[in-house]
Amino acid sequence: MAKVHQFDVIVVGAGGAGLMAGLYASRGAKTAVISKLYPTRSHTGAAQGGISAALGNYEEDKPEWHTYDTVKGSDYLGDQDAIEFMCNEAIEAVLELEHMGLPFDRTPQGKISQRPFGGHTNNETGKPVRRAAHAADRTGHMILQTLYQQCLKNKVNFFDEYQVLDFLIVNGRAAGVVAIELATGELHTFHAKAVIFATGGHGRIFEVTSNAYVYTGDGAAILLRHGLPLEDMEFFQFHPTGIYKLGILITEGVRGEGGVLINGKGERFMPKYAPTVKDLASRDVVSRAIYTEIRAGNGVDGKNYVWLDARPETINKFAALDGRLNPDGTPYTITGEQVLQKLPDIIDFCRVYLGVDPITQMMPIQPTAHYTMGGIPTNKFGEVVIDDRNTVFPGLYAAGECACVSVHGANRLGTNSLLDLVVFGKHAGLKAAEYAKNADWQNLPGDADAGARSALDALRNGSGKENAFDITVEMKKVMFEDVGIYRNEKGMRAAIEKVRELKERFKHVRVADTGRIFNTELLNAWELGNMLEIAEVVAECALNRQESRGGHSREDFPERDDENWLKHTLAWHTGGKTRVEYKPVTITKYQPKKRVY
Amino acid sequence: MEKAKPKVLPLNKRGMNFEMFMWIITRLTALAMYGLILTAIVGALIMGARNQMNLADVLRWGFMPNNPHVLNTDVPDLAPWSTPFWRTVASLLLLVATAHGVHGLVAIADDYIVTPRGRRIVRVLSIIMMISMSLIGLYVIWIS
Amino acid sequence: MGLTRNVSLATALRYKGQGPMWAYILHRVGGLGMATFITIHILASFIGGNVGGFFNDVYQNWAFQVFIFFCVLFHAINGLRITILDLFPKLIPHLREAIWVEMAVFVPLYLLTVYVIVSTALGG
Amino acid sequence: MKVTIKIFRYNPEQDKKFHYETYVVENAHETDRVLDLLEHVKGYNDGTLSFRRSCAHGVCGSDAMRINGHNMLACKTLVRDIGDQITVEPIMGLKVVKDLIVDMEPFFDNYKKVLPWFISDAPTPADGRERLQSPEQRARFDESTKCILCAACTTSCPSFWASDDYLGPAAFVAAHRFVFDSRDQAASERLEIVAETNGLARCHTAFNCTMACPREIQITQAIGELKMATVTGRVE
Ligand SMILES: Cc1cc2nc3c(=O)[nH]c(=O)nc-3n(C[C@H](O)[C@H](O)[C@H](O)COP(=O)(O)OP(=O)(O)OC[C@H]3O[C@@H](n4cnc5c(N)ncnc54)[C@H](O)[C@@H]3O)c2cc1C
Ligand code: HEM
Ligand code: SF4
Ligand code: F3S
Ligand code: FES
Repeated sequence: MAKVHQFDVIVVGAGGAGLMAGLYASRGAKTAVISKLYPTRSHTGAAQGGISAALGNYEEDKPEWHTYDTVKGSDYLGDQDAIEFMCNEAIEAVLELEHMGLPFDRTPQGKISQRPFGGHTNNETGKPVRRAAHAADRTGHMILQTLYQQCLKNKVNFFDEYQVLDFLIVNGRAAGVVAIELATGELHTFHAKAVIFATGGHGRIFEVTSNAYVYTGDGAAILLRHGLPLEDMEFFQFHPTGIYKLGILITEGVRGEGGVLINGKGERFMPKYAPTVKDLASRDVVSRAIYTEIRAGNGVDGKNYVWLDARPETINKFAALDGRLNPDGTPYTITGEQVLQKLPDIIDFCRVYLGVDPITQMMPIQPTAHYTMGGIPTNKFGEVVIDDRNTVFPGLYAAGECACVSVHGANRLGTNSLLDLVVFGKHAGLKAAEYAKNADWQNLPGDADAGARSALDALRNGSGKENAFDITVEMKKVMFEDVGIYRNEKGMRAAIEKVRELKERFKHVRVADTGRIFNTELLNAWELGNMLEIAEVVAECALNRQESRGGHSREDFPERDDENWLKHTLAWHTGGKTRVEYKPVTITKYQPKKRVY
Repeated sequence: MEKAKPKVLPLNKRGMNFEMFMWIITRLTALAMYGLILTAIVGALIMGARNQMNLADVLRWGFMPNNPHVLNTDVPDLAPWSTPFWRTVASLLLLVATAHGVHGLVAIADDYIVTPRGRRIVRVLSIIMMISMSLIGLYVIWIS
Repeated sequence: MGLTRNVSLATALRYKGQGPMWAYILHRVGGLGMATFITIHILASFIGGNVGGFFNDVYQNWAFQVFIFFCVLFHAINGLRITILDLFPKLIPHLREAIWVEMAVFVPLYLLTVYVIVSTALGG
Repeated sequence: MKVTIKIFRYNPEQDKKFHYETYVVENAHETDRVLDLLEHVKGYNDGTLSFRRSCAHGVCGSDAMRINGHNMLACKTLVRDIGDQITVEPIMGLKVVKDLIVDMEPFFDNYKKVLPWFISDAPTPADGRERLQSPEQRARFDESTKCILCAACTTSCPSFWASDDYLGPAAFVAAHRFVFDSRDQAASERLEIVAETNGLARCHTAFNCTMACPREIQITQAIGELKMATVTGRVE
């Protein structure tokens, strides 16, 4: 018999969203945070750029501008009430982080320093505005550390290295989760009144990704299996500049400083695709351009990468050609030392992983799968909703990258994700604690952990004909190629076929490790099961949406189609079949118009 | 503006304890030993040891310019070494080096003996050792 | 469950620490060596007689001298380096360079010492 | 290229003692990370091989291990830099649970001892805005905010090998982060904790920590500053 624990609120995941939820929930209810990693290992720690809020510490800025930028960035698919809510809460959220001790960088006056970021503008002049509050180039790291520290201070209960395998529903309400303790292989049942999922994204279904190994979509897949829908799964953000093959992120800042993209023929190609802003076009546009070049055979050596050139002489040459000027009107030039000073981390990554010194050599880059816009549908209080009328599932909450509020719509603006974590993490925590105060305990069945147990047993008892590692590799490859940056019907149909075939083959997997202690092979196989499930839904939703919008670009439907497709997708996956329905987009102030930067 | 943090924490609020006190004492005694040893060697040279340089002798003068030590060396005239000044130099060096050395042994023991009981024993033993070594040394310096 | 902490002396010495780690080990050896020597020496000369005589013979042995001079020289020079860096933590990033400087002082001095000791021993 | 990788293996459910297993990875590339090789071995040679990993680019701190005798992150160490004969062992001084996985609890317990969270009784500014801090004050503790708690430092420290009661460099770095933050007011409580018998005095500047730190934090300097703070009381 598994061990049983009882908490009012259970938070699954200890990234920025989970910790924030845990912190707030624990103020009003007995709370535990369960995470398959030590909390400080969560992927929030990888975020570099910053967290947006209209603090106006350098120049005038307003939450309304932030709201409009986000709506526009989302290609009008974001729900405007939620976006407005988030952007209004942003200032308080960032200040609260500062009050918790987060070491933001400072302005000369001692205030929180802010930097410009793609898509964030002064709505009156159209010029970039400094909105991203930052702590060097490790803002996410500092948020993660600070929140974890606050949780320790407030004595939040942690179950570190416990992987949640199943969600328990009794009488149509959340009743807890089942998790495996990695160190012993024992199953634990967590009986709870409210459950908050904050398990992060699923970028690992793609071959080249900036995401962590643990981004396998566990939370989303678990709920999907229980007959709950996922929202907007076709929208996935590809960041244009990832290190070739490794996918490690190279920030937009490189191009901001004047770096340019060069194809295999040695030509600068962005002017073809974005004549005015060129290399500084938005993420989806640049990713598409790179991929078009590669498909046209203009990749370097016929391979699927191009160059990012940040050598001072190149920067200066093109800056002169473009007539780029400094603020004081003199021509823009840069030296090697200045590049080093402005981009230390990127240079470190390149030196470590490529053995390339960006000051004297070009960097091989290719678009990398970066951010999950879709996910578990919630309202702006983090409550999970399960249909087009936004019916709330009692006791179930979600926040962070695994959730879809939706504030990012079809394309997320940089720095809005960290904001999303703290704002909606907090509200999910508050709501869950409030709910737990009034809700009754649901009686757990005696065999609460049967589902988790049988899922693992299946992996232990497969015929052993198939190797899980092969399946993983094939899935990632087909998803990246056919459900990646450019999508078309033929490719996606083939991908769906392939994923279904892989799912069949997956049934024959048998893990070699029969042990209980840290059986990582078993859990990796279980995660593969989740990824296959998610991959299929992603591919089917993508095939279903016959338009191009934000991160979703169809070659066969290259235009945005507001008439037919200004709506969210809800996808259910039961009995091996995906069913799609739609949910209207909430539009308050801003009517959709063409998106030009 | 918020309350400024004190620039210097008061003595009882800065974590100063036996270990940290001895930590700084170890460094200060190290410097003191350098000073005393140089004094002793320079003194020996002034007092005519120039021609009888011998490595072992330098050590003897350096670390313990007491009578028996000097007796074993080729210094022409022993008398100057018996002055209170040189006896004091020798005594200081003795006390400083003993404190330094004995605490060094305690520091090493602290790495391996971690139970509070074990540590108490080590400290008691070290105090006994320090006092007895110092007394023996002083006896040798001043009496013989 | 689990294996012990897995740090035998052999494992510890296999760790690829560099100059600073070896300086730490040798400093400890030197300190211990001197402390043991001085303790025995004082006790022996206090007791005197046969025992004292025996230890005196040991001191005369050139191999012992090579060892104890190492302890003294290394500990003293390295100790000065430690003291300076500890009192001025801003210098600690240059710790490895400091060890090179220290070596530049220690090695010639010690080689000279060994030469003198050995040639005295051989020359009678 | 061909890479030979020798891995420390220990399965607590079968073995009394650890042993080493050697694998040959045929199609390795010189830009492969050691982590990639481990994944390869796990995927194709022996699925039971266990190790921790997550971010794969040196920012989460999961995969500190001894590679060719030196503590490093497997995801930040490339074949190109260490050659084609590779030995991988778990970090030292923590109990080995399975293969390359060690019991991290004592490490995190030590971290938690130094009150690693912001403490200040001063009311937040009346307008609800941020506490002010000059860029210089912020820069004072910048280095020590970089720590990812990977334990490479603590488990490379001879004092920690001697006994794991030693607080260890990572905990000192955490203390340093707050002691020198102009906004924090608990410097004396923290200094009292790090100065205890198993604390600062047991650091003998062996420097292994600084050289192992994948975030290139000047750990020994941070420790030195804490030591001097206990002696002089200066915490600026
Ligand atoms: C390289 C990179 C740079 C980025 N830069 C920025 C930026 O500059 N600005 C910005 O706003 N956003 C940025 N992002 C995006 C942002 O960092 C992430 O979207 C965000 O951190 C996700 O946080 P989270 O709390 O939802 O998930 P995570 O922080 O990943 O946490 C997931 C948690 O869930 C746990 N978990 C998962 N599955 C299970 C399970 N089955 N059982 C138990 N626990 C489980 C994990 O252990 C982990 O603790 C970046 C992302 C990347 C990859
Ligand atoms: C000029 C002479 C000397 C100098 C500069 C010196 C310096 C130092 C310093 C700085 C330390 C601290 C090391 C640390 O904490 O890491 C130390 C430790 C020590 N010293 Fe000395 N010392 C000198 C002479 C002596 C003598 C004469 C003895 C023997 C009696 C001695 C025995 C020790 C011991 C046993 C330690 C502890 C070693 C350890 O913790 O690893 N030292 N010395
Ligand atoms: S100080 Fe460096 S080595 Fe130590 S835990 Fe932190 S990041 Fe790792
Ligand atoms: S290795 Fe250890 S001894 Fe000090 S300098 Fe680092 S903590
Ligand atoms: S896997 Fe994250 S640090 Fe290596």
